[in-house]
Amino acid sequence: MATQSKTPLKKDEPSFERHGLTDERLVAMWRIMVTHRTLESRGFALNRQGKIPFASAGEGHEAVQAGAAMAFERGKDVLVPYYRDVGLALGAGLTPYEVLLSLFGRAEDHSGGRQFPHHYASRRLGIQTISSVIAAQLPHAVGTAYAMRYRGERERAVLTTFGDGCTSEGEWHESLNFAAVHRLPVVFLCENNEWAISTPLTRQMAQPDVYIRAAGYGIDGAAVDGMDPIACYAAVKRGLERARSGEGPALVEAKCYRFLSHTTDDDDRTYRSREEVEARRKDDPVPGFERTLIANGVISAEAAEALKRSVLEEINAATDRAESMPYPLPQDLFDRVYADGWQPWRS
Amino acid sequence: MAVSSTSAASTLMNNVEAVRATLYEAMKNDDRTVILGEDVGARGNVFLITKDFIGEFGERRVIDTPIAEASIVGIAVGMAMEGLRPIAEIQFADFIYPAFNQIVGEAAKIRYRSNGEYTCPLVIRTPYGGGVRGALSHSVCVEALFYHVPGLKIVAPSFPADVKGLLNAAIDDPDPVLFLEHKKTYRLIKGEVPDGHYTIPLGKANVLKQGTQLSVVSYGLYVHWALEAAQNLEAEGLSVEVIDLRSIRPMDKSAILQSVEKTRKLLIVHEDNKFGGIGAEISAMVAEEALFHLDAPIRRLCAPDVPAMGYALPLEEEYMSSPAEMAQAMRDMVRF
Amino acid sequence: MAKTDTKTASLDRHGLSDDQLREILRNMLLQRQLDNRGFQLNRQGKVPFALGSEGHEALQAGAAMAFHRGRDVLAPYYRDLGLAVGIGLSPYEIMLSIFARAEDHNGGRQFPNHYSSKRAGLMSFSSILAAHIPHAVGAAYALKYRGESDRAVLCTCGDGTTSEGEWHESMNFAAIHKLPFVMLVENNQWAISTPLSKQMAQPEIWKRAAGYGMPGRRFNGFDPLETYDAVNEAMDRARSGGGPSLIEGTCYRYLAHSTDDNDMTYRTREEVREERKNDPVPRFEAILIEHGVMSAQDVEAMRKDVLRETNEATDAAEAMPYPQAADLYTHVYEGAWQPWQ
Amino acid sequence: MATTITMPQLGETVTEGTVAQWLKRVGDSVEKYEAFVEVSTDKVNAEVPSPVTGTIREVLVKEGETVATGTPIAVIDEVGAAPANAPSAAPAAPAVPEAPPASAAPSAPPAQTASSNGARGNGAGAAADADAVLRGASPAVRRLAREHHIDIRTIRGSGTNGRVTADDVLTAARMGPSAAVGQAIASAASPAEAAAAPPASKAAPPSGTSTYGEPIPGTIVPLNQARRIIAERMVESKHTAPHAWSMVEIDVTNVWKWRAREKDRFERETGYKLTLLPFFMRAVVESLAAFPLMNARFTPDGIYVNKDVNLGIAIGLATNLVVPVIKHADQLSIKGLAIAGGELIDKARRGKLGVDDLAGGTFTVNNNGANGSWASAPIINGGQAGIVTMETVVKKPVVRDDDSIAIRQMMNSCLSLDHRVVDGYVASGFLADLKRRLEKMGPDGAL
Repeated sequence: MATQSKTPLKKDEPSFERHGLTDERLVAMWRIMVTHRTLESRGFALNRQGKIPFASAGEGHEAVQAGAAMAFERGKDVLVPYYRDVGLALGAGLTPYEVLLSLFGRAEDHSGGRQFPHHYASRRLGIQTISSVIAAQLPHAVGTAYAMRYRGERERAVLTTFGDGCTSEGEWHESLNFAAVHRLPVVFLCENNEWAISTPLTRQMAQPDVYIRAAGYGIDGAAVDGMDPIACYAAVKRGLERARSGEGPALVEAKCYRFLSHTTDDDDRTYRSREEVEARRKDDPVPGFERTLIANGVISAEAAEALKRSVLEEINAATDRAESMPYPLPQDLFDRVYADGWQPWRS
Repeated sequence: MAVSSTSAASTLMNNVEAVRATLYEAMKNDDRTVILGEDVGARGNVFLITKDFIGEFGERRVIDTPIAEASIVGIAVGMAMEGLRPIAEIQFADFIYPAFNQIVGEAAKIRYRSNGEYTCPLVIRTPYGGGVRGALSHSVCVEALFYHVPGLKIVAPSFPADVKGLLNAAIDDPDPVLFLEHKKTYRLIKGEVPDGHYTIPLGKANVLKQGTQLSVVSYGLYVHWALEAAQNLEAEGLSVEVIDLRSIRPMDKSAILQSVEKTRKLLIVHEDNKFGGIGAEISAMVAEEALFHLDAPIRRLCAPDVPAMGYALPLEEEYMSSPAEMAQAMRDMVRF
Repeated sequence: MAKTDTKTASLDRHGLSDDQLREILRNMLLQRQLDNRGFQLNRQGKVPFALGSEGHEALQAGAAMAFHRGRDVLAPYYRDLGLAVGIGLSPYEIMLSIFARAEDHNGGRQFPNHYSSKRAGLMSFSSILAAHIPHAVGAAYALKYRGESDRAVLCTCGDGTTSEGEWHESMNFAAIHKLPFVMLVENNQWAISTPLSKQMAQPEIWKRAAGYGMPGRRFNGFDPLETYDAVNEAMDRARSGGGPSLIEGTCYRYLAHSTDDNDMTYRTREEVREERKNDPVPRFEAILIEHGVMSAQDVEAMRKDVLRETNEATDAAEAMPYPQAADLYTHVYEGAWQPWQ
Repeated sequence: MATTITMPQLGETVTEGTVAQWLKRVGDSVEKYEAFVEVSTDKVNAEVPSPVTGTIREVLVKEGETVATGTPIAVIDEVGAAPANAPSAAPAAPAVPEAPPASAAPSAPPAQTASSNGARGNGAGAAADADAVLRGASPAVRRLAREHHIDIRTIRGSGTNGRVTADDVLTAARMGPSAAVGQAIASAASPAEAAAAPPASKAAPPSGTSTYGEPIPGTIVPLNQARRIIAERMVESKHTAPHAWSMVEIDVTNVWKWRAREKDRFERETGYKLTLLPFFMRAVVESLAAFPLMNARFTPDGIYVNKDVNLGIAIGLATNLVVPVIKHADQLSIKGLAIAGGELIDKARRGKLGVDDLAGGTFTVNNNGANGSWASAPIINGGQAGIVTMETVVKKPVVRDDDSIAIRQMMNSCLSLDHRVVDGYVASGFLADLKRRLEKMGPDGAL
């Protein structure tokens, strides 16, 4: 029952099968990657400047997230991400300014400055609120998919993401199994970056491929090169289309790599070598895809430079603006515990 | 008690039938309502509460889940966030622990962490409590594990009419509600239940019996036993007031204080064990708010501080209180 | 659901002696008799609750034969009466559990069939599905950690339990650490009222083994000898450092889930009657007679002896005292237990 | 022997069962473990196997009938019962195995010791808490005492081990002066009964509430013994002694000054407060000497004039009143009267009054002034000729003999007399004498 659509994992040259993507969309996809990358380093920079207490990092995830985002249909699909999905959030419509509001924990932030950075939520964009608890979002994604199916909203599907470490959680298993039993419209996208904070994949599971577990649940499973945005786009698109057409859930595994430490609070030198990281930097998707686009005449070198500059300017402006915004007020602490006031005692 | 009752007529039922009738009404009236849990389908739940539901409402709305409590609640949370009105069932409260994170860490925080952008109108029903030879894994009280949690509401009715009114209120409620049903009262307790739709607001206690010499606060099965004990004490000329909390969070502070300020003595009776139990919060609240009305130390008659009641009858009996034990505690308090 | 042709049943003894074959049959007969006794005592109002394992006899008797007493560890679930008896618990001990007497291993605290016996190497477990599997994996880790290479952990569960997160977490951990652990799934098609089709989207649990990177095997749980072979192979691999296995034995739950359950509310008499045709007990009797391991009279005598033993165990256990109220307070912690110090 | 079969509890929460079908009829024989009846509940349908081998003697429940678990449904005559089966022969409570002798133990001492080790937070546990608390008054008692200006130590508790309850405080606050006289009657009329009264009131009704506690509308407040005696004596005195009443206004300005000058030193020296009472008592005993018929009592044989002057003082307590008596009051100075009175009042408040303290009164003084009363009509202590009160002291403009107007401290004094003993002539003479004596006292002199 489980069909493994194995996309060849080419490490030398990113593939250039467009999968129907126009030049504009290819450039838009790359812009997401550049914006993602710039915001990542901005988060770290602000932390090192002592301006924000914390930032998590998604460098190395740009390709998979930009690709998945292109397959995500804004206004229809629902995204249930995890905390490393800056690129996906941007691709789903979140602005750099909103990302920075989250980093600065300002009152204007979607969570009113309550949540950790990168824990976005936007009803408008269909991005569901998440916690930092690994795998806790997966049952929500499945429940959401059930609601769509229940209401017969055929054109909608749920895209949910997680890291390789998440696959060891009981809720991961329970969620895939339930989604499989009910053939729900949900795509489980594993951003396998080989590291769960300091735990390497080899200590996470006894065999290296997440996607082959799909067979045990009787659902579609596929692995793709997570450094190739087009391949990721194709795999996620296929999954979402199958889901929308009632063929049930899919498990897509994108093999990428986490270039930075887990967060600004983490120092990866304590558990992995510089050599390993440098070796993997060769596959860095951001310059890689830039080369591909230029090589294939999708964009000129000059236009690429201009795009990068404009992104930087946009983010600089967004940073200043977000930083100038006020914090939430102390009394905001008491808002929205319940719909009707928060006191446990009734009189 | 019955708010917005649309009918004067009533029907005699036990608590199982009251839950069943209310769920049925909810399923009938709102197709956003779905029920999910272990064996809620063909079996109609292990207590037959959802008997025949699957036939009438279909498998899409009456979902037999795999045995995976974390995802039963977690999936219901997702449904609620996306506009359904799920009623999740944990087959026995004893099985709720795998779902602890989904209830405490997720459901109770959805509204808060999204700053109101997402909400989680969800009911989690679960049978709890002992006196049914349920041993270590079919008789626990879990309320104290959850009543510490802001964002969550907890209801524990004791009478069929309250079951209906409060379950309706819980289903209408915009926030997650943990709805506790005492197994022992399921078929033991029968009562008239008003026909038609009505709700009882969460956080309103019910003074079951007026009295002047002692206030007894309880909930669940023990409400019935405390009432029986208090009524028997009338013959001894003792006047004991009995309050059924009905909901544990929010809790009816004024009902408790009014009673205590009248009787000047407070006895809290609950089946859950004493240390860190609901009674601890009530004691603290009364000490804070009404210390200078107290004419005797507050007393809690609760289960001993052991992990659970044993399966063998003597172990269960020793763990549980009895109406006689309650009566003696009441005598001691009144005469103090 | 294992279909087997009773007529031309072959006898692949997998190296088992006649005595061992007879022991397997006796275990099967004993399990069925004790099972029925539990239900009977409940219907007589003498015990509040009993669980049935009819249909699991072959699987459990065969698995028990592969268990090395005094060395291996068993982490069973509540439907493993036959396994418990097979690894050395006496019918009397079973009855003490059913009657919840003070002499019971758990001092009458636990539900019936929730055994525990250090002597037999049987780990204590609760009624919470899958909660015991991490424990079993932890035990296996301890065995490996101490380099006790001749020991392994046999852990059992039903098909429903495979949906629990703890099941997944445990399998994954056991695989990562190549632990001496055997996950034996007694797939009886029913989790109380939930059929396998609502438990998982594809019906073969053993297929999940690949996802964890461990060997998997499926076998006919109505055939005690095939069961023995599968469990023995997996246990040997575990003991010899070959790591964990996921093996799935197919059988069927003939009785309701428990004395509290009425299975006619969710499955048909016809289905049960159909499955009864494959009842492993008469089937194995027939095989042993057919291949001259026992005569029909021998089997009859064995059945009588089993009934006698069961009756004696029942009366003896019933005559034992309950625990005392004071026992409620023991073994909460080591030493004093008051929360206030 | 016969075995009664009861409806088994087929399921954790099941409370009743329906006999679906009898598989055996009366007279049929049945094997142990052979099914003989089919029972259905809302949880399960099950065939019930016989606990014994025998024949069905009786069928107690008809098919289709629903009975509570534990209800006998059939009787089986057992044949050749094996001893081991004996325990199971008696009717079994549902879901409860027969308790063989040894298993009766759960209800035996170990259980008690276990549950009374405080673990339950009741029984001995709470008793221990109580002991600790009894050393002090409860928060409610403290609050009420503060609100009513009452010294808790002066109240006799009606609670466990004499604990002062909130009701006790409210009672003390509510005690009217007239009750004092009633109690005085109780005490003085018959020493034995009188002495019995206070202890009786100590032994409060089992409910622990004071008889004087907040009355619940529509309920009867039960009588305690003190109350009953007071009631009897009141009626008796009113019926047997025709009461007459008279009042004088007394200028106590000088006495007041005198007292004011002496009271600190007096308290320092004696430890007792110096009130107006001893001055008044001194004046009373002097007037009694001048009017001996006021120190007498009516008997069928004639009027007996007492030899001694034993002055009773009405003292109000929380739950009752007592009237201790100063013997030979006529032989005591103001200081002596102050000390003797102080001792008795102290004893009364500590509940230490003995029979002798309460016996032998010949005349009674009642200090109503403390409660702000301006005039009162006390009931005579049976067996005496009269009772005189001190009302409250108030400053008033007074026209002096020289027609000058001055602000003086004035006090009314009321007298009730037994008209069988004396007439108004004597009584008014007595009052006038009392007035003159008091007004002569002070502002200087030795106590």
